[in-house]
Amino acid sequence: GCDGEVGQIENLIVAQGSDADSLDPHATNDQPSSRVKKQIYETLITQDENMELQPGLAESWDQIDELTFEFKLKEGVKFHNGEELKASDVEFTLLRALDSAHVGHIVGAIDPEGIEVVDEYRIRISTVEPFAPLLAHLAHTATSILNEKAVTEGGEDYFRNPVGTGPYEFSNWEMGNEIELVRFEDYHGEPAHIPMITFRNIQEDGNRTIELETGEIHIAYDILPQDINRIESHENLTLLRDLNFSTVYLGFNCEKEPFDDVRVRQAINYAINVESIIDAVMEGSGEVATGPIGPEVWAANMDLDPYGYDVDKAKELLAEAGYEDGFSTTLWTNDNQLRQDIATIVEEQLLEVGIEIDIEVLEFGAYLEATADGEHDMFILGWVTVTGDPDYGLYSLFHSNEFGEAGNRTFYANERVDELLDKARRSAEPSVREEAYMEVQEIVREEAPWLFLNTGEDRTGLRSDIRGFVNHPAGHHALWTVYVEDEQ
Amino acid sequence: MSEKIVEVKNLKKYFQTKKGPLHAVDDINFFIKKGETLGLVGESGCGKSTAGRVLLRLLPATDGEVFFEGKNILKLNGRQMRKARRDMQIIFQDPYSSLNPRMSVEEVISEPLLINKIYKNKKDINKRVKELMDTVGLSQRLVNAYPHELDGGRRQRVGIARALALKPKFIVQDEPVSALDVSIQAQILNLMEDIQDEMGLTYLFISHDLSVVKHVSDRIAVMYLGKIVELADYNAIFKRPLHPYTQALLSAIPIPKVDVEQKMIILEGEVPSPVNPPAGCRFYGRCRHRMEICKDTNPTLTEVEKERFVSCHLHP
Amino acid sequence: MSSQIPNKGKKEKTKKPPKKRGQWYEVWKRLRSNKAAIVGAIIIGVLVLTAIFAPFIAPTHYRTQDLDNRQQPPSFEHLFGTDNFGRCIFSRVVYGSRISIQVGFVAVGLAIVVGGLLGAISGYYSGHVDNIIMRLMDILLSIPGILLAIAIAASLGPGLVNVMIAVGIGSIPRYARIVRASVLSLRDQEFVEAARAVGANDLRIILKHIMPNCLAPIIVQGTLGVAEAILSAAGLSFLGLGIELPKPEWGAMLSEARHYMRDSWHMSVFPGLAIMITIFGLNLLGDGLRDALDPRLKG
Amino acid sequence: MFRYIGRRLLLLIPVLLGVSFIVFSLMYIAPGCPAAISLGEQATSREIEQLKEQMGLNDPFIVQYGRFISDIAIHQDLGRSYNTNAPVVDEIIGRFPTTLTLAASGVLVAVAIGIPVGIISATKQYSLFDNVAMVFALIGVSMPNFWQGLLLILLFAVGLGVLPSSGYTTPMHMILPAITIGTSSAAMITRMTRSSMLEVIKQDYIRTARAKGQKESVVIYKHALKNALIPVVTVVGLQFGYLLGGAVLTERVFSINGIGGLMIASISTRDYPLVQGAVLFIAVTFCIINLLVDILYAYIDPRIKSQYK
Amino acid sequence: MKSKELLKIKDLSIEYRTDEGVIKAVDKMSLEVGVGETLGIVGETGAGKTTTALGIMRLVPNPPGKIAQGEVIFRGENLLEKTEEDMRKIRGNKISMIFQDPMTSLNPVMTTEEQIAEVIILHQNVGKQEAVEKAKEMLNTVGIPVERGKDYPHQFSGGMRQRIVIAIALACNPELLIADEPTTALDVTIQAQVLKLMKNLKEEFETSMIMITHDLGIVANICDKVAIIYTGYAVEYASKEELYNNPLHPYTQGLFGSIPSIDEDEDRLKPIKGLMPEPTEIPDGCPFNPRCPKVMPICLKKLPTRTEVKTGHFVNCHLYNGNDDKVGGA
Ligand SMILES: Nc1ncnc2c1ncn2[C@@H]1O[C@H](COP(=O)(O)OP(=O)(O)OP(=O)(O)O)[C@@H](O)[C@H]1O
Ligand SMILES: Nc1ncnc2c1ncn2[C@@H]1O[C@H](COP(=O)(O)OP(=O)(O)OP(=O)(O)O)[C@@H](O)[C@H]1O
Ligand SMILES: [Mg+2]
Ligand SMILES: [Mg+2]
Repeated sequence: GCDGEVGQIENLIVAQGSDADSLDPHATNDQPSSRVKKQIYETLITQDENMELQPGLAESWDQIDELTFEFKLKEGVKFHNGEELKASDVEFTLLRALDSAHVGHIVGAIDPEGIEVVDEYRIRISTVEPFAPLLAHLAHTATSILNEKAVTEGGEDYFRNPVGTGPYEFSNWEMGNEIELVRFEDYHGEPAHIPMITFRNIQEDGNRTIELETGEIHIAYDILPQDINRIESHENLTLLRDLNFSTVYLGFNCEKEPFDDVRVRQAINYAINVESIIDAVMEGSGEVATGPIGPEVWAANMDLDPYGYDVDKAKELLAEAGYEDGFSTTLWTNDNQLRQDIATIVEEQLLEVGIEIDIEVLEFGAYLEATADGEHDMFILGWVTVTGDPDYGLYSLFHSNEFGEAGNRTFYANERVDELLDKARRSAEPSVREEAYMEVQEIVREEAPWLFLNTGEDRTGLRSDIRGFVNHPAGHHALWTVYVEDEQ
Repeated sequence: MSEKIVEVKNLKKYFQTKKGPLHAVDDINFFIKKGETLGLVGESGCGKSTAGRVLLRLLPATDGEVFFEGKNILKLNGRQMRKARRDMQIIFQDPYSSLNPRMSVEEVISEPLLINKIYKNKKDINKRVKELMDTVGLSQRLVNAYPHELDGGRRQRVGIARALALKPKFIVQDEPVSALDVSIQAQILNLMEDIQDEMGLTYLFISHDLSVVKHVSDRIAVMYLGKIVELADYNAIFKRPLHPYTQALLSAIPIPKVDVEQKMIILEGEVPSPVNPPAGCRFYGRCRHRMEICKDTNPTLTEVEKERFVSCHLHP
Repeated sequence: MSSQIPNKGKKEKTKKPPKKRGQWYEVWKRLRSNKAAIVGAIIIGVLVLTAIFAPFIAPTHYRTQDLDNRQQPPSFEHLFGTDNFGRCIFSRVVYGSRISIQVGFVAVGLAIVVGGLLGAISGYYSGHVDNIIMRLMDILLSIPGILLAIAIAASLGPGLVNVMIAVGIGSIPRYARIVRASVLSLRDQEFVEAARAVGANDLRIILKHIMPNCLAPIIVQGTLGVAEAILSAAGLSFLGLGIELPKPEWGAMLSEARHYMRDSWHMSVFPGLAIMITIFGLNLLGDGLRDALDPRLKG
Repeated sequence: MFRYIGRRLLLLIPVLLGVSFIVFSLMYIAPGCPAAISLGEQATSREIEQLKEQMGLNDPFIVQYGRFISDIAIHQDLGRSYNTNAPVVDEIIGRFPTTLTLAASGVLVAVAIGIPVGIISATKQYSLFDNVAMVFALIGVSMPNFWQGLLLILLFAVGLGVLPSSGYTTPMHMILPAITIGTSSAAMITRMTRSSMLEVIKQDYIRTARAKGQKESVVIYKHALKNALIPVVTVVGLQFGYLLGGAVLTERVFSINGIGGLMIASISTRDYPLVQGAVLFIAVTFCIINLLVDILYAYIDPRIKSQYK
Repeated sequence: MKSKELLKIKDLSIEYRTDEGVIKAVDKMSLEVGVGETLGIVGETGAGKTTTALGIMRLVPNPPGKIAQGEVIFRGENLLEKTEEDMRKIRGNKISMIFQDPMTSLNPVMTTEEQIAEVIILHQNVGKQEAVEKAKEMLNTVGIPVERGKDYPHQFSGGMRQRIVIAIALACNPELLIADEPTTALDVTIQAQVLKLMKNLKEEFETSMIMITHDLGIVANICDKVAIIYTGYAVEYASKEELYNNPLHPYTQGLFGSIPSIDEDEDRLKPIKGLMPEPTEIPDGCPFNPRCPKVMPICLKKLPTRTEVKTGHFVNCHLYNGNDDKVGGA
């Protein structure tokens, strides 16, 4: 059958490459945690896999004025501890989130004074200044609604006694190893199919594939590109591949010679055969990025021309910039296999145009610190537009207020870009925003503070009898819709 | 002949051990006359080697004085001491560990010359090394040999050559022959005697082998557990030992003759530990003549006859 | 003293003194008669030669890529096949010998110099100095070597030099202990006293009399230590701490190859074998040296 | 004996202080700020500053270290992880048994192989068995653990499909990792047992035993083995410690979530309390194992027993 | 010959094959020990004394050692032809041995009474309990307090350990006791204790004995007959009185000349010149020829044979071979 009857398995085993750090939405903002939290908690608003906003715990919402939204909560929603969801919980949650170092930025636009409980089921939320992406931010797992009583009772240990309103409730956590969730029987929506979920931590990427093959697990997240063929050709397995919100880029330090010259940056964009990188490093997965945000993000500019691989053009540009004999520089990356592989190829290809690169691999911590301080020449990083809204993907990265740690590690500054980003952020009008973002993307593409590499892809391996699973571009996938197809 | 070249006064050496201070040498007094050989005998662990080493300041003394040609060498500073060392040398028991396995015969013998900068050029040093090798009866072809290629007797000769290199006046011989076979032992003993006669050397000859000591010494000191119990002319000691320990020691040596009937005095028990030794006479526990007084009062070394010292309550 | 009687049993005594052949000659003689050690020495010899002549042996540079010919199985063109960048694995393994040798010897060299010095001071002067140094060593020893190396490498950041330092520091205590023990046993040897008796000062005694005699255990431990260092470094590389792209460190090659193991066995097998054979050779040589340096230990 | 154990445990304190100081310093001088790492690539400087203040990272080194030490001394608490906010002790307790099991199984494998093979090799010196065993022992030492682990997975999990490849949920899961981690130690123990046995067989008291008319097998197993095991016990003890550390690689290969992985992860996220906790835990374990070995020693060797007062 | 023959060694040769070459540690050795007799074997380091003893016990380590030829006839039976099984019944029971170094010849991890009891259990049909009782008796016999039976070897001094070794050797009341330099490692006063004990026990147990030593004093003290050996080769063999009063072989004479006398004054010792040859480079002919003051041309060529110069006094020397050249290699 296929219309949602209870699956035949008792326990859905899902493997990912790392254990959750914390199940307190305000304590961390890492993907493995979010994937678990997604099953436990709910947000006021949700985004479906097409990134359309859908009602979540809020049945409906209205924009009261430029700064304020009013949300009407669904009634009769129960937390896992039996409490009922009230507007006060929402207020509590948002205030707590604002205080959190980890997720503060997601709700940062909200004015703490401007949260107003209208009645038990109605709440108003205001921002300090007009902030168009607010609704998208409220769909982020970091704004999952908590129960005040549970949080207070949980105290310092709340992170391992999470209480939400979601379809699964927390059952057990063997730290570092696995987390067990069980179906929440009082769930306000359609109950989950499978009674129990176990998130297993299998660090070695290749091992997740092996475990999937040997039938030890049902779902494996983040399948290695190298294993794509293996799973796709396996008779009992299915591979789901979908583009996601991530973009991988090679940034130039635009304040430093020679990258302060736009021609040099463009030249490098021409000098690199991005397609060959995608082929060699990612086994062809994902897509060549033509601009700073990928097609899944709202208002992505799909008309941008890819630079393409053109060594002659690159040489020409370099010559114009006065580097006909090339130059030596460094390329930084952290100890991430993908980025290292990219660096390896970039190094080799840039030799063609006379640019000699020293690759420096830094440890993640050191890497973040050094790139924030602007010590680097070139570096490789990625960005995930978690909210699916271009503000998240463009503002931090290209606004000159956001130098360094804040996200703009290329130290790229362009007044027009700043102006457009500010405008789009403030405007409530989607078309105005869209237009602004389109222009930003054009400028950025032209001025090339990045070597645009690729848009990422989520690869989830499933046993073939698993149904109802869809990749969510933000990377945290819903599991309550999953069931097992009957063998008939 | 009666000039004292070495005089030891109240010399003490205690080692700090986990169990307490180990009285290796406990207040000994003696002197050595120029040109003579003083034999120092005693059983294993009684402190003979320690005495020899402290005397040469190879080990720091705990207390006491050592006069060499009138100077208290324990008070000399580094430079003076280095100078004094030229006159006082030592030959060791173990022909294996006393030579650096990584140094050739030539290197060993020339080391003292180099350190003390006796000669300016290499040729002179080589000449002197050859000379020394001749003196001790080492074939020239061995100059480049390493210790492991030599047998015990030859090694001991190398050790002797090293000791002679600086033309010392006084040599401490710490059991120089006890590791050697009898036939080789005799060769070395003869050699040392010849050298002594030739160079007018003074020896302190340490050994546990009484027959050897008797053969080489003019006077003999008998040690027991860090103390000298008897000291006298060799003849006197052998003909008429006074201390009960000396008596037992002498009687215990098997005599290689078939026609003499030997009466061994068998001591009970074994040498007690030198850590925190008893207050009284050190020999108390094994003595055949022990008396009440011996238990708590340590006898002192007294001259009971001319040049005859005994430390025993039987001979007050 | 020699016999006057002509003796045909023994050869005529030579007039000229024979060549100076120290203990090392004996050691060499013993080593030579040990087949396993010779095999080890040959392996290490070949390795060293490979490292020296890498550019002449390797058909391509270790970084030369050919993205169209990725993961090719072994062939005449590429004896060990190619990797995921189409680089010739044979060339990379050949160049990799340079890194392994460097890492092994530098790390152990560092450990020997520092550890040896500490051990010598500790052993020679005993007392408080000894106590402080040895307690320090205890502290270092109470963290398992690889973990210490990880901690050090992580705090210094990835890179081969840091790996060398990390691995080196981790094995300092071992050499300190060995040297200290040797010094302690040598300090009271009579030849040391003899040197003092002829007026040698501390410096001379340590350098001329004690150190040369500590050499044997250090050499043995050092040889085996190089093996361990290479393994540790490979381990660190495997964990991502030794990386210096695009240098062909064997451990890093293995680490990268693990994602391709199932399709392209050659990517992991050859660097794996390279490590194995190197360690094998060092162990054979180390064991042989131990037997040769201390014949008493020989079975 | 008890006084001896007491004294040894007391001596642990300065060692652990030293260890914690070294680790703390290492972490402190390491570039990269825990707050920034914890917040990830997409954090803002305001957030980082806020978190730094919250975590007390703006205090001078001595203050931070002092706080850490006083927390242990006063609250008997290792603090909470920067990353997860879980008590460090809980994080460790969650993973430590796994690592300990892994190391112990490794030692078991090593001893089960190493000692018998070593004995046989020694008693049949230069025989075919001896030669083959020694070559295998050498291969065991020479093969990088992680590579061996990967090969075992390929063979037994992928190829034959008889054993699981990752995680630790059932004892079956421990088989491959234990073999992986145990073989190099097995090799070490084999060689050690063999050479120790050969050494002992040459001793005078073995000759005495033979001169009594004792059977060769009794001479070997009664007289020689116990003496030969003395140095082997030290090696086994050391190997245990070494395996605790070496588990890092094996854990990685088999995706076992043990303390090694935790330590590496916490080092790279600069989770100071967790690193400290993990290292201290391992150091304590290591020291306790050493103590146990020393006690075991005394059991085997009466000469040593008399020194423990 | 005082009495019946207990042990007869005939032309015994033992070799060690080493990297440096073949060492003939024992070379055509012939000796006899009568019942109740004590034979002293005297020789310098490396002469082959220990090897001879091990040869009798058939305990020569193999490899590298090997008994090349000869016979060891004990009570009329050639031990070299016995099975290992039979040999084990003899060791520790009929023939036992005391080794040179008391510090190392006891198992450090077994209590003393266990070690004594072990040999009793092996050769006497008794249970463990009884064996331990007997072991205690033995301890008593050698003068060690019985309650110390539970102690380990390291808790005893050298002299006491040697007594424990003696207790083990005598526990089964052997017919022949081989003592390999039992007192060399001991101090003179302790040596005297041990020698006295051995003498007494020998009489009490009526044991024949081979006393290996390099000390002519000990031989004079305890032995009936003496064999002087040089480079694995018995150069002179006679009753003690005969040998001491009338040493014939130049080596024997040299030995006597080398030891300082305790009761007489001599100015100079008369040592043997030269050194022991390397064990792998034993000269042709008489091995002593390079050092012999009376060397003759024949000595360089021929190994002298055993000649009975007087009843019971055998010498291997060309001086006493008469002009009989034929006996050379017989
Ligand atoms: N460096 C040292 N530390 C501690 N104790 C020592 C040291 N050197 C010697 N002793 C102890 O001092 C005592 C005397 O030793 P010494 O070597 O002087 O004796 P000895 O008479 O020369 O003995 P032997 O005949 O064995 O050479 C012994 O108990 C010995 O254990
Ligand atoms: N296990 C062995 N391997 C090789 N050579 C040996 C071995 N044992 C003894 N030898 C050699 O055999 C010869 C005789 O040795 P043996 O031990 O019998 O002499 P010894 O007379 O007992 O000497 P010592 O007085 O030193 O005890 C010596 O040259 C010795 O080096
Ligand atoms: Mg001494
Ligand atoms: Mg012997």
